[in-house]
Order: sequence, then C-alpha cells, then structure tokens
Amino acid sequence: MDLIAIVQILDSTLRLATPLLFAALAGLISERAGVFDIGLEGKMLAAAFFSAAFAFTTGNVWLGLCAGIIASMFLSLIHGVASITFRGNQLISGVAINFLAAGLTVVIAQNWFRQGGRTPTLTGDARFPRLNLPFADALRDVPVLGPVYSVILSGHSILVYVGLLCVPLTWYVLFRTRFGLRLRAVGENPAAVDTAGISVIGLRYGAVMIAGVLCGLAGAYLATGLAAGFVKDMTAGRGFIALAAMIFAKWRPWHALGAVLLFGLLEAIANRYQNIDLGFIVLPAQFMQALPYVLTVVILAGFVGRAIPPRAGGEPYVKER
Amino acid sequence: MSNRRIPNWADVVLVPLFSVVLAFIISAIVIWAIGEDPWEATKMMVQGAFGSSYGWGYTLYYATNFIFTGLAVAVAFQARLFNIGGEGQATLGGLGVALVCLHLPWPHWSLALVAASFGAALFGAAWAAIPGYLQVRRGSHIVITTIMFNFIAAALLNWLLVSVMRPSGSMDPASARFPPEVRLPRLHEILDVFGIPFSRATPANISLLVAILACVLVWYMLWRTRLGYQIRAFGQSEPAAQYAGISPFRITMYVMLISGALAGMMAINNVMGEANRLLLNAVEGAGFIGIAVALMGRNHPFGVFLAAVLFGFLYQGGAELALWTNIPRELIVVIQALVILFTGALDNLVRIPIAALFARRRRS
Amino acid sequence: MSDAAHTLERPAGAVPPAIELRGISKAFGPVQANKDIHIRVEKGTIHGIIGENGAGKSTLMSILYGFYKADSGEILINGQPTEIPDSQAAIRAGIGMVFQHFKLVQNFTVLENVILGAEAGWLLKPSVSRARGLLKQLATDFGLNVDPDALIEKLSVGHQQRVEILKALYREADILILDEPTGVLTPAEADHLFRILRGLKEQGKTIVLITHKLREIMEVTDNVSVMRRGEMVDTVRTSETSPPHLAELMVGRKVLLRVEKHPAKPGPVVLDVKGLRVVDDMGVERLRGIDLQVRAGEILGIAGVAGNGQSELLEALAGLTPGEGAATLSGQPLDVTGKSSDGYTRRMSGVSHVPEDRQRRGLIMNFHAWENVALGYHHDPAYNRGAFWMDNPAILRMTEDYMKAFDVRPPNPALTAESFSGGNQQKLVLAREIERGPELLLVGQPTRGVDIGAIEFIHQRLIELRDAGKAVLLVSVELDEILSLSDRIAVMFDGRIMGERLPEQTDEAELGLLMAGVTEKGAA
Amino acid sequence: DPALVYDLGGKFDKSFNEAAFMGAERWAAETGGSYRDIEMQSEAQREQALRRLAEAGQNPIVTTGFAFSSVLNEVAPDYPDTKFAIIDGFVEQPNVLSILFAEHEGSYLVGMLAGMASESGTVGFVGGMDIPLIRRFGCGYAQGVLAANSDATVVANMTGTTPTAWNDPVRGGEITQAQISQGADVVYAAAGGTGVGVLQTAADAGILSIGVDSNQNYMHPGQVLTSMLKRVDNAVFDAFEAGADLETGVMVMDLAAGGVDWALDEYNEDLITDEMREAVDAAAEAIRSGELVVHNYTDDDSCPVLSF
Ligand SMILES: Nc1ncnc2c1ncn2[C@@H]1O[C@H](COP(=O)(O)OP(=O)(O)OP(=O)(O)O)[C@@H](O)[C@H]1O
Ligand SMILES: Nc1ncnc2c1ncn2[C@@H]1O[C@H](COP(=O)(O)OP(=O)(O)OP(=O)(O)O)[C@@H](O)[C@H]1O
Ligand SMILES: [Mg+2]
Ligand SMILES: [Mg+2]
Repeated sequence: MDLIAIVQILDSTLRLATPLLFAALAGLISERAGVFDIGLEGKMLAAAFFSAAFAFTTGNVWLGLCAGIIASMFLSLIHGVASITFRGNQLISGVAINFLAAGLTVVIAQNWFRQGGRTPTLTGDARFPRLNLPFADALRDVPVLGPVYSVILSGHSILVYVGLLCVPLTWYVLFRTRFGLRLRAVGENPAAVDTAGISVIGLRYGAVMIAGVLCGLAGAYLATGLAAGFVKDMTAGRGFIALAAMIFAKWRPWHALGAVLLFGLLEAIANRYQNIDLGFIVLPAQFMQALPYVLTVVILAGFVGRAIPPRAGGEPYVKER
Repeated sequence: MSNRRIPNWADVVLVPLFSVVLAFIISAIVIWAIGEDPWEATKMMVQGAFGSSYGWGYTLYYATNFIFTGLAVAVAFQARLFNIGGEGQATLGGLGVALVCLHLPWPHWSLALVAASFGAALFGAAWAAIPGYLQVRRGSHIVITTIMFNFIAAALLNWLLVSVMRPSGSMDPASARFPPEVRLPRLHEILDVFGIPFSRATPANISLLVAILACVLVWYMLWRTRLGYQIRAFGQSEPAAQYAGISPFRITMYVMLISGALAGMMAINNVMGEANRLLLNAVEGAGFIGIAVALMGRNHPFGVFLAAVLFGFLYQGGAELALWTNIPRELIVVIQALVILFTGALDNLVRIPIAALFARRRRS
Repeated sequence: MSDAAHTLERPAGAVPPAIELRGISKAFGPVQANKDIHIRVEKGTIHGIIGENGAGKSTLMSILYGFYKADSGEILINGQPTEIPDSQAAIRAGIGMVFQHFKLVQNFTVLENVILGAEAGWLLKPSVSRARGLLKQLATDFGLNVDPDALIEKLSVGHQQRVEILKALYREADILILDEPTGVLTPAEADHLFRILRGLKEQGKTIVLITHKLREIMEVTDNVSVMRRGEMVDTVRTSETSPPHLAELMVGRKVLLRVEKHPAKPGPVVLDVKGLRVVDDMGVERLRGIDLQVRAGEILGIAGVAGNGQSELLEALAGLTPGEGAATLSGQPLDVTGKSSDGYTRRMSGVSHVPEDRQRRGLIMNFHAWENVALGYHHDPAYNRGAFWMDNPAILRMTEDYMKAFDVRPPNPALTAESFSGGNQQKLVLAREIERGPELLLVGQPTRGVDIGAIEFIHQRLIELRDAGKAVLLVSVELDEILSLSDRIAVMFDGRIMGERLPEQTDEAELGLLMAGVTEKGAA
Repeated sequence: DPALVYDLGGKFDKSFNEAAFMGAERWAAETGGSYRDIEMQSEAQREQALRRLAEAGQNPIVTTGFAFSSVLNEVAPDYPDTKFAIIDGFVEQPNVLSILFAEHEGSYLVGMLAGMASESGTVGFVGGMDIPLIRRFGCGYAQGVLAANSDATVVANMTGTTPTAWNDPVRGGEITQAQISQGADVVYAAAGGTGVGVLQTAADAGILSIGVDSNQNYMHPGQVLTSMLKRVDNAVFDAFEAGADLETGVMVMDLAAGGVDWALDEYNEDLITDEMREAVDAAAEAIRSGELVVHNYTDDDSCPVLSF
C-alpha cells in the first residue's frame, strides 16, 4: 500500500469519522448525565432529512443545518419527556425514537418531494463547500507535512473542523466547569445533586438537549456535507457505531475521538478494498463491515479493560431518603 | 414506576389500551398532516386486512412472525432482560431452517417442519446465548450486545448468501429453493379439509398453529413450571433470587436460550412457509416489532397473541395503503414507533392519571 | 388562632424559635407518615427527636428540608413563615441536612462534593481554592478534618459523615439537621461527633438530632421531642426527663426490657466456624478471621454497630457471599466459599436464613404471598409435581397454615407481599424459615421497623425455636434485643469478634466499649 | 391497465428504475392511458405486490430487476390470464416475457471512450450490488478500456453485496474518492442510485464520470463523459403498448436491437472528440455485424481482463 493511498485513506477516514464523532459526543454527554441514549441513530436520521430538505428548498445549507438541529432536538425532547419527566424506560424510548425517525423521514420526504422517500440532489450553496486551509496549496509538496496538512487535514467541510473542536470543548465543559461537575454528578448520584438544591430534571434535560444539537450536526453533515441529499435510512447504523465508539472510549471525550477515527478508518478501508487479502486468509467485505460491532462486543466483554457506565445511568430519578 | 396504587387489571388492560389509543390518535394526525384522510385510510386498512380471506391470509401470516418475536421479547422481559436481538436471532433461525431443508432429504413436510423448527430454534438460541453469557459472566450490557449482534448477523448472512449459499448463475443473494417436499401446507389447504374456502394466494401456513401452540407452552412454562417460577423470581428481584438459590447464570442462560429459540422459530413461517428459500433481510424488522408486541401484550403470551394480530393488521393494511394511495409503507413504522413509545416508555403518562382517578374513587 | 396560642405562650421580647412547624401532615399513599405535627426548636439549642423506626422522623425533616412537600401545615424559620418548595429554598433559609443515607458522589473528591451546587462561579478552579481554604478553617474550628482531595469511596463512614456536615457548613447553614447520625458510627466516633455538635452550638447554630438511642439524647440534647406512629407525642426539657419516661412515650406503654424465658439447655455444637474471612468486591476485608460456635438449643447474639461485618457474617454463612475459612454444621463440612453451595443447597443442609433486608432479599414484593412461601424451597418435592411442574395448590395450602401459625394479617395468600405491613412481611419470612425446623437459623435484624406487638411475637417464636433444641445465630443492632434474647453475646468490631459475654454478667456500657473496639486491660 | 413494479433502488434512482418510469410516462403521455406502479421496500414484498396487482386485474405487469425472477416463477402460473414481463431476469413461464440487455456491449463502448479520455491511464468502475449482472457491466467496460488503451489500468469496486448497494450515494462517493486517489480520472458508475454519489464526487473532484441506464449527462454538464444507455424505457414502452396480448418468451435487447447505446448530447459534446466518436462508432458497427464479440461475464462467470 503506497504512501499516497494511505494518505487518501486517512483523508476519507477523517470525513467518515466526523458524523460518528458528533454522535458519540452526544451519547457521551447524555449518558454522563445518567440518560442512556440509543436513539442517536434516529436523531441523526431526522437531522439528515430535515437539513437536506430545508437546504434544498431554501438553497441555503446553513438554514438546512438549523432545521436539522431543531428536528434532532425535538426527538431529544421526546426522549427527555419519556425518560426524565415520566420516568419511562430510557432504552425503549430510544428504540421508539429510532423507528419514529426511520418512518417519519420517509413519509414526509415522500409527501414533500414525491421521490420515493429521498430529497432531490443538493447542489451549490445547498451543500457545505470543502474548505481549503490556509497555505494548503503552498505546503502541498513539502515531504511529510505536505500530504498530512494539505490532503488529510485540509479540504473538508467546515463541520469536520467543528467536530474536531467539539472534542476539547466537551472535555473542558465536563471537567473544568460548574455545569460539567453537576452533569457528571447527576449521572453518578442524582440524590446528591438534588439535596444540593440543584434540579436533577433540569440538568438531565440540558444534557439530553445538547445531545440533540450534536446529533443534529452529525445528521446535517451526513446529508449536506458528505452526501448531496437525503436517501432513506442513510445513517445506515452509524448511530449504533457511534454508540459503540462511546463505549469503546469509556465515556471520555478524547478517547471517543480515537474510537471514531478507528471506526472511520475501518470504513475507509472497507470502502477501498472489497476483500482484504492477508496472505493466509482473505477477509470479505462483510467482515470489515462487522468489525466495529465485533470490537465493541469485545470491549464490552471486558477483554480490553472494563467499560463502566455512569453509576446512575439508565435509572429514572426517584426521591427517597 | 410511580408508587401510587392501581388495581392490577387496570394496569394490565386499561394502561396499554389507552396508550395504544393515544398512539393511534397521533398516527391519524400524521396521516392527516400528509394530506390524506385518516378515516378513509383506516377503512382501507381494515378492508385490506380483514375484508377478504386474502387480507386475512396476509394478516395472519404477519401475525405469525410477530407472535414468535413477541414471545421472544416477552420471555426475556420476564427475567428483566431486554433482548432487542430478535432481528439477528430470527436471521440466524432462517439459516438453520435453510440448512435443514437444503441439505437433508425429507420424505414428508411434517418431519421437515419438526426438524426445521429445531434447526431454527437451535441457531436462534445460539445467537442469543452469547450476549446472555457476556451479560452474566462479563457484565456486558445485553441491550448493546444484542444490537451489535443484529448487525453482525446481517453481515454474516449477507456473506453466506453472496459467497456460499447462492446457487451458481443466480444473481440475487438468496439460497436455492427448498425441495417441494418441505413445502408447508398453506392455510387454505388446511381449511379445505373442513370445507372452508380460503384464498390460495396467501402465505399464511401451518406455522400459525405452531405459533399459537408456542403461546400456550410459554404461558405454561412461565406460570406452571419451576423454571418459570425461577425466571419470574429472578426478574422481579435478583437479590431475592440469589437468596433462594436461583443461580443468575443458569436462569439468564435458560431465558436467553428460550428467547432466542422463539425468535429463531419465526423462520419456519417466513423462510420455510413463505419464501421457500433464504432471502436477505427476510426478517423485515419483525424482530423489532416483537418489542412493540411484547410491550403491548404486557409480556403475557395471550396479550402477545392479540398484539401480534393487531400488528399483522397494521402490516397488511399498510401494504394495501402503500399500494393504492400515496401513503408510503413507512407509515406503519411510524405507528409501530408510536406504539412502542406510548406503551413502553410513556406508559406513566397514562398510568398516573388513571391512578389518580382510582385514588379519588377510593376516597369517595 | 393556633397562631395566637403559640405567640401567647412565648414570653414577650424572647428570640423567635429557629424552627417552628405548625400542623404538618404528610401521607405516602395509605401510610400517614406525619399527622398534624407541631414542634418548636429554640435558637442555639440541640434539639433531639426520638421515635421508633417508621415513626415519621425522617419524613418530617425531609419536609423541613424541602425534599418532600407537606400535604398541609406551615413552616416558620426564625419566626418568619417560609415556603420551602425545594432544597434550594431550604438552603437559602439556612437549613443544612445530613441524611440517614449519605448523599455523596462516590467517585468525586471531598472538595468536589462540598462545592457541588454551591460553586463560586461557572468555572471550577476559583470555587475549589475557596473551598480548600474554608475547609481548613472548619477543620481547625470544629475538628472536622478530612483530606479535601480524597475520593469519597475511599473514606470511612465516619469521615463521609463529616463531609456531609462540611457540605452544610460550607453553605453557611445555621440550622443543622442530622438524621440518625450515629447509627453507622462507633461510640468513639459518635462522641467525636457530639463534641463537634457542641462546638457548633457554641457558635450559635441550631441543631436537630434524630435518633432512637436514648443514651445519646440524654448526652447531648437540651430539648427532646418524641414521635410515635407519625404523631408528635410530646416535647420536654432533657434535664427534666428520664430514659424510662422517654421510652414509654416512644412506644406508648411500659416496655419490658427483658423477655421472660427459661435458661437455655445447650446441646452439642451445631455451627462451628474457624477463621472466616470475607473480602468484598472493593477489596476491603470485611471479616478478619471469625471464630464462633453455636450450640443446639442456644441463641448466640451478635452485637455491634452496623457495618462492622455482621451482615457479611450472615451472608457468608448463608452461602450468599463467598468467604474463606472452615466451618462445620453438626460435624459436616459447610462450604463458605460459595463455590459448591448456594442459598438452595444451604436450606437442603438445614440452615435457614431470615435476611436483614426482607424487602430486597427475603421477599419478592410483587409476588403473591404463596409464591413467596415457595421462595428458596421451590425445589422441595412437596412443592413440585414431577421434574418441572410446581404444585401450586400444595404451596397455597402450606401458606394458609403458615399464616394461621404466625397470625399474619390479613391471612390472604393471594395478596402480594408489598400489600402487607412490615411486621406481617417479617412474620411471613419467619414462618417460611422457622416452620421447617432447621438445624440452624440465621436471623438478621428480626424486628427492624416492626411494631411493638409483632416484636414480642417474633421474640417468642425465636425462644420457642431455641427451646426446641435448634441453634440460633441472631444479629441485631438493637442492644436490648440482643440482651433480652441471647444466651451468649459476641460483640463484633471492624470484622473481628472483640469478646463474648453472658447477658446476665454484662450491661450496655461494657458492650458499648467492646462495640467501640475497646478491650478491657486488666481482664484475666 | 398495465402495471410497473420497481426494484429496490426506487422509482427515482436517476438510473435503471427511473428509465422504466420514463418509459411508462411516455406511454401514458402518448396514449393517454393510465397505469399503476409500485416501489419495493424489501425482498419479501415482491410476491405480495405481484399477486395484488394480478388480483386487481392489472395486465400486463412489468417488473424491473432480476430479483423478481424467482418470485415471478412462482406467481405467474397462478394467473395464467395475466401477462408478465421481467427486465434483466429470465423466467420460463408461458405467460412471461423475459427482457435481457446486452450491457456488456454498451459498457464496451463507454469503456473505449473512457480509455481514450483518460490522461492518467487509470479509469475506475463503481458497481452497485456485487452480482454477475453488474460484473457483466464491469467486464465489458474493462474490455472497451483496454481496446482503446492496451496498457490502461481499470480499478473496479462494488458498493456492496446487498440491495442497499443500489442506494448508497455516500459510500459511492467514498469509493470514487478512493479510485481518484489511485489515479483514476474517469469513473463509470453502474450502481443505480449510488451512482448519484459517484457522479457528484467526480464532479467535485473535477474528473470525468460515466452515467448508466438513463442519460445522466445533464446531471453535471461538461463533467459527465457520457452515459451507457440501457433502453429500459423502450422495453417498458413496448410492453405497455402491446398490452394484454404481449407476446411472451425471451427478448434480447442488444446493440443491434438498439437495446443499449451511449449518450451524446449538448452536455458532453465538447468532451467527445471526433476520433473518439469515430473509433466508438466503428466498434459499435463491428459488434452489430458480429465480427467483434464482447465477452459476456455471465456466460462463464469469469472475466478475462478484470478480476473483481
Ligand atoms: N432436585 C434437586 N435436589 C437437590 N438439589 C437441587 C435439585 N434441583 C436443583 N438443585 C439445586 O438447586 C439449585 C438451583 O438449580 P436449578 O435451578 O438447576 O434447579 P432446577 O430448577 O431443577 O433446574 P431447572 O430449573 O433448570 O430444571 C442448584 O444448587 C441445584 O444444584
Ligand atoms: N418515599 C416513601 N414512600 C412510601 N412510604 C414512605 C416513604 N418514606 C417513608 N415512608 C413511610 O412513612 C413512615 C415514616 O417513615 P420515616 O422514614 O419518616 O420513619 P423514621 O422515623 O425515619 O424511621 P427510621 O427510624 O427507620 O428512619 C414509614 O411507615 C415509612 O414506611
Ligand atoms: Mg433452574
Ligand atoms: Mg429515618
């Protein structure tokens, strides 16, 4: 595998990792606050559709982005009402949200565009352009730095860079701010937060809503950055891969970045090589597709160190002395 | 849940009933919002699903699938295990059926049915056993692992159908057709015996009876056998179960094996009874509908049966809608989602007011 | 008008009471936890509230702290009528509370726990450094020293409690409520706590101390209010009352401190434990080598402050927690490693177990009574037909018998366990475990949260079992229960047995010392 | 009335199914007749859809896509009075017309164009679902490329192995990226809806692409070299036209029969030089006359010039 190929694979890794990154951070924040969220997939999907739909009708990708985020936050709200206010089962609520998105996007798309549940192809300002970082062209021919900077780092849509920025941001908020302290506390022991006079409900809604925004970015990037429009089920399980990445990262932002890059790499490789010949054995494409899930199971099984979720995770908060 | 008291019958009947009604009301709003007439749509669905023996046939065919997957989820729920791996387990079940039907010579369908059921159950159970084992022995969250196993199953079947089981020359990723001997009697053939005319064009088949039998057996197992007792005890309180000497490992494994076996057995209906060959994505999300069915059926086999028929109706009716109107089939997914949401996650939305009502009646 | 009444009682110009509650009522579903409570706590005093388990103490204080909303009644702080809808409001009103069960984030540091909810700004750094300074201050002022950077999960219970107090003080509380603070403390730790409380009182803080230990009331409080069955029975000056009088107020009639029983006729050794050790999953050594013997026809009482290993002892012997060491049951080896045994095999070998926590372990709350009767005996041939089927009618019949024998009320096997009162739940468990005539009965906190009538009944049954020549191992935190039931008393402290005493040759004082880990010097 | 059943890619895949749709629309427009059409969401619906249409008395019923063959084989006998047609599939039933296209021939032609247009000497092929039919496209294409430039390299990738591969633009785009990085400067997308992503990416990266089935030149004017036309529209039109007395059997739509072709219109005329056109026309003529035989992958499930 020559250098240029590697560079290109890393380049596409970064693209493919971005939606995973947003979604993984979303799950991370929600679950750090003690609300399990297996509805990432659904929120991404809804965001993907609405961002594409509005980007197409208004011709402005930024309006599309807003629409996507709003749609995703709306689903987050449902999740919050079900699992926080009415103390319902967070997992079931998540499952429901995934189906709701899978169904509604197609129903609405069909109703609006009559194109078999997809939006028309986006062009021009309806898509996120690829940004060239400063000096990208100048540096292109510098031996090592050149490819790394000009090819791998440069030339992505702005959301890729936003995603990368979200990692330190999430870390800082979680571990250096009051909000982060309370957020982590409510995921570990809501009673402590409650008796400290802070609203558990409020904090958890906050976290769930932030997750909504991040999933919105993930979906919008998928439909208006990576692709040029919405097609049904276009998230294709990325929400669950993100979930996997989050567990893989044991609910830590920087590790999450590492995990999504790994999974992005796997997808990039699978895209490029149908079957990978290791000499003694040929790995079929399906193996590469299944690998992230297999890896997650391995992690969960604790073979690569235990993954311990926040203590109050999944538990609706009920007062008791 | 809420610590308010509410009579058991209300919790079992009223709560799911109102939840479903809520779900349907919102579905109606969706239909109306996309510019169709909910009333007309409903009529068309009912007509399409129950208006003819053809409709009935398909309704019952879908219901059969959902009974199996619904029971699978319900049994697991009884032990407080949330098995959302029905999809993958049913997929593997299909593989089991295919192997039995393709690679062994069968003189008569009845023998084939028994063997295929066994194969399906075996494969489904095996696929469920791994997450079960990881849950008890390594503490891996079974919800996540079963999700992962759904994807892994899809990839596995995909590879098998594309690279291994596809007959040479055939283009679509599907196994060869099963020999005619293993073709299961369709519902109309069975009804003919009693002189009841029934549409010959529907895939409803003898698996329906197997499914109903499964309902009875599961009920019996849960409420009449020691294993059932241990399962329910374990589900209600793990510390108490441990105190009673019910080993969490053993019970979790039993439950996941049974659950997976039930999910897998769905394959005798869709793979052996309908398609007569192994197709990609033959499960068509029935594994997930099992969740809705179990939730609606309050994890009771009888409830599961009713809920399964309801979803069979939704599916067949929905297919008709998609056929004759602009309402895409995904509308059913929306309804399914709403049912899961209201019966499974928002049940307190209904329970709390009902509880308040009873409280008031108690006072006066 | 009750207002008028209260103001009249108070001498003109006196400081208003720090807390005044008027007609507070609170019901949990059917349970009336508080009925029309009136109470007044004077400024700068330590005010005790006593009452049996379930009397409603915690509920009342939780209402004062805004944790629960009262159904009716009003709250006055320093004479001002105050609405306390939530804890935030309580904190603003200068109330701090140390709950019976601590509210700490286990994997946070002390500092993080202290500032949680009282941060200086949206950034953590300033708050942390500010808190660090203040903690030093408080440490020196009140001897409240804990390592500010230690993780809570690494701290002893006593220290965790200090953190709770620090939390309150950090929020500048001048009313401090402690809910059964000493339940989890050794007498030594308790004394330290009382010193702290006195110090706080000097600083003019008002302290409400909830407990049901008379000794503590007499030791530190200025005034004491007595609660019974959710009602406020009386408030008296501590100096003007006496333990017996308080006890009487508490239970509503004279308490007999001894159960009358014939002297034991100990038979052969039934349970013989040597060097039993238990290490919990946090790696902490809970039992550090226990040696004990229980003979047929005797009750061995295990005294000790909660959390000194009694629970682990019971669970290990019941085969629920894996341990190390040797044990025999009437000569036969008894597996304490949990490898070749579980709750079921234990019963088969004649060991019954009444668990400390009946609601979590002993019963399945939404199983029918009759299903609960089969719990742990579900393999009993009498309850089974063939290899798989359970004989439900047989279980039902058995349940009816049990309910008669132990007069469980209401005697309806079809009711779910949760619909029985605590006492009757306990009777159900005892019936299940005793009626089998086990060789050895392991009992934990048999009368916790059980009303007085049931207590006597339960004590009688245990004595009967003993007189039937069975061995009984009794664990209880209630000293007088231990004293009145046991034929021998072993005192546990920090995972060890500090010593054995005969009830007639010892008293609460001596046992208290042992429970505190103090072994007498000059004893031969 | 006639009826049309689309395959999983969906009615608006800008490609195969859309071509069928166009044919039906044209028929409706010209004859003023009305027809009914359905999109598939999953394998298991195929049979139900066919039966439902047959029961409703639709005739003839045209199905697009090989995936219907096995089902049709079951269903057709139950409705002897109904005429069925299947595109890309072969079903031996008295009342079924099997319409087969010689995609390898069309692909050969666009392959030649790619070979001539490529400066890097490397061209790409993005297939949809990895099935013999698509390999037939790829193999024909590769033969054409090599015919034009004997030392050119052909990078071939399939999008996936399931029907979703017909409809995964994101993956199509990434695969195209990968092929570009391998030096490809012309990419042929034979991937249904996935092709949208391929053409998009190619256009973004400023290289040439080749559309399939329908004429896709318009999608990125001046950046789509050409499109391999598979006249599904004609097939559908004729079937609808024939109506209830559609004569059944097998119909092979090859280059000679005008079943396949390459697209030249205002959007790509600047890209096609005269010698390119001459060369391709010559080859086309040779194929029609039979003196040039393009190897058909599905004849022996192997391709002499390309390994998938
Ligand atoms: N008939 C029996 N005699 C003695 N011990 C038994 C018997 N049945 C089970 N045990 C013990 O009871 C505990 C629970 O075992 P287990 O749950 O397998 O019993 P079981 O319910 O009969 O088995 P299953 O439910 O799978 O048929 C184990 O310690 C087992 O060894
Ligand atoms: N959250 C609750 N839900 C239902 N019942 C409750 C709740 N909290 C308390 N109770 C009931 O109210 C009564 C008073 O409980 P409370 O805890 O106030 O008594 P207590 O005096 O604190 O007992 P203890 O000395 O054991 O702490 C008890 O019967 C208890 O069962
Ligand atoms: Mg068992
Ligand atoms: Mg209390």
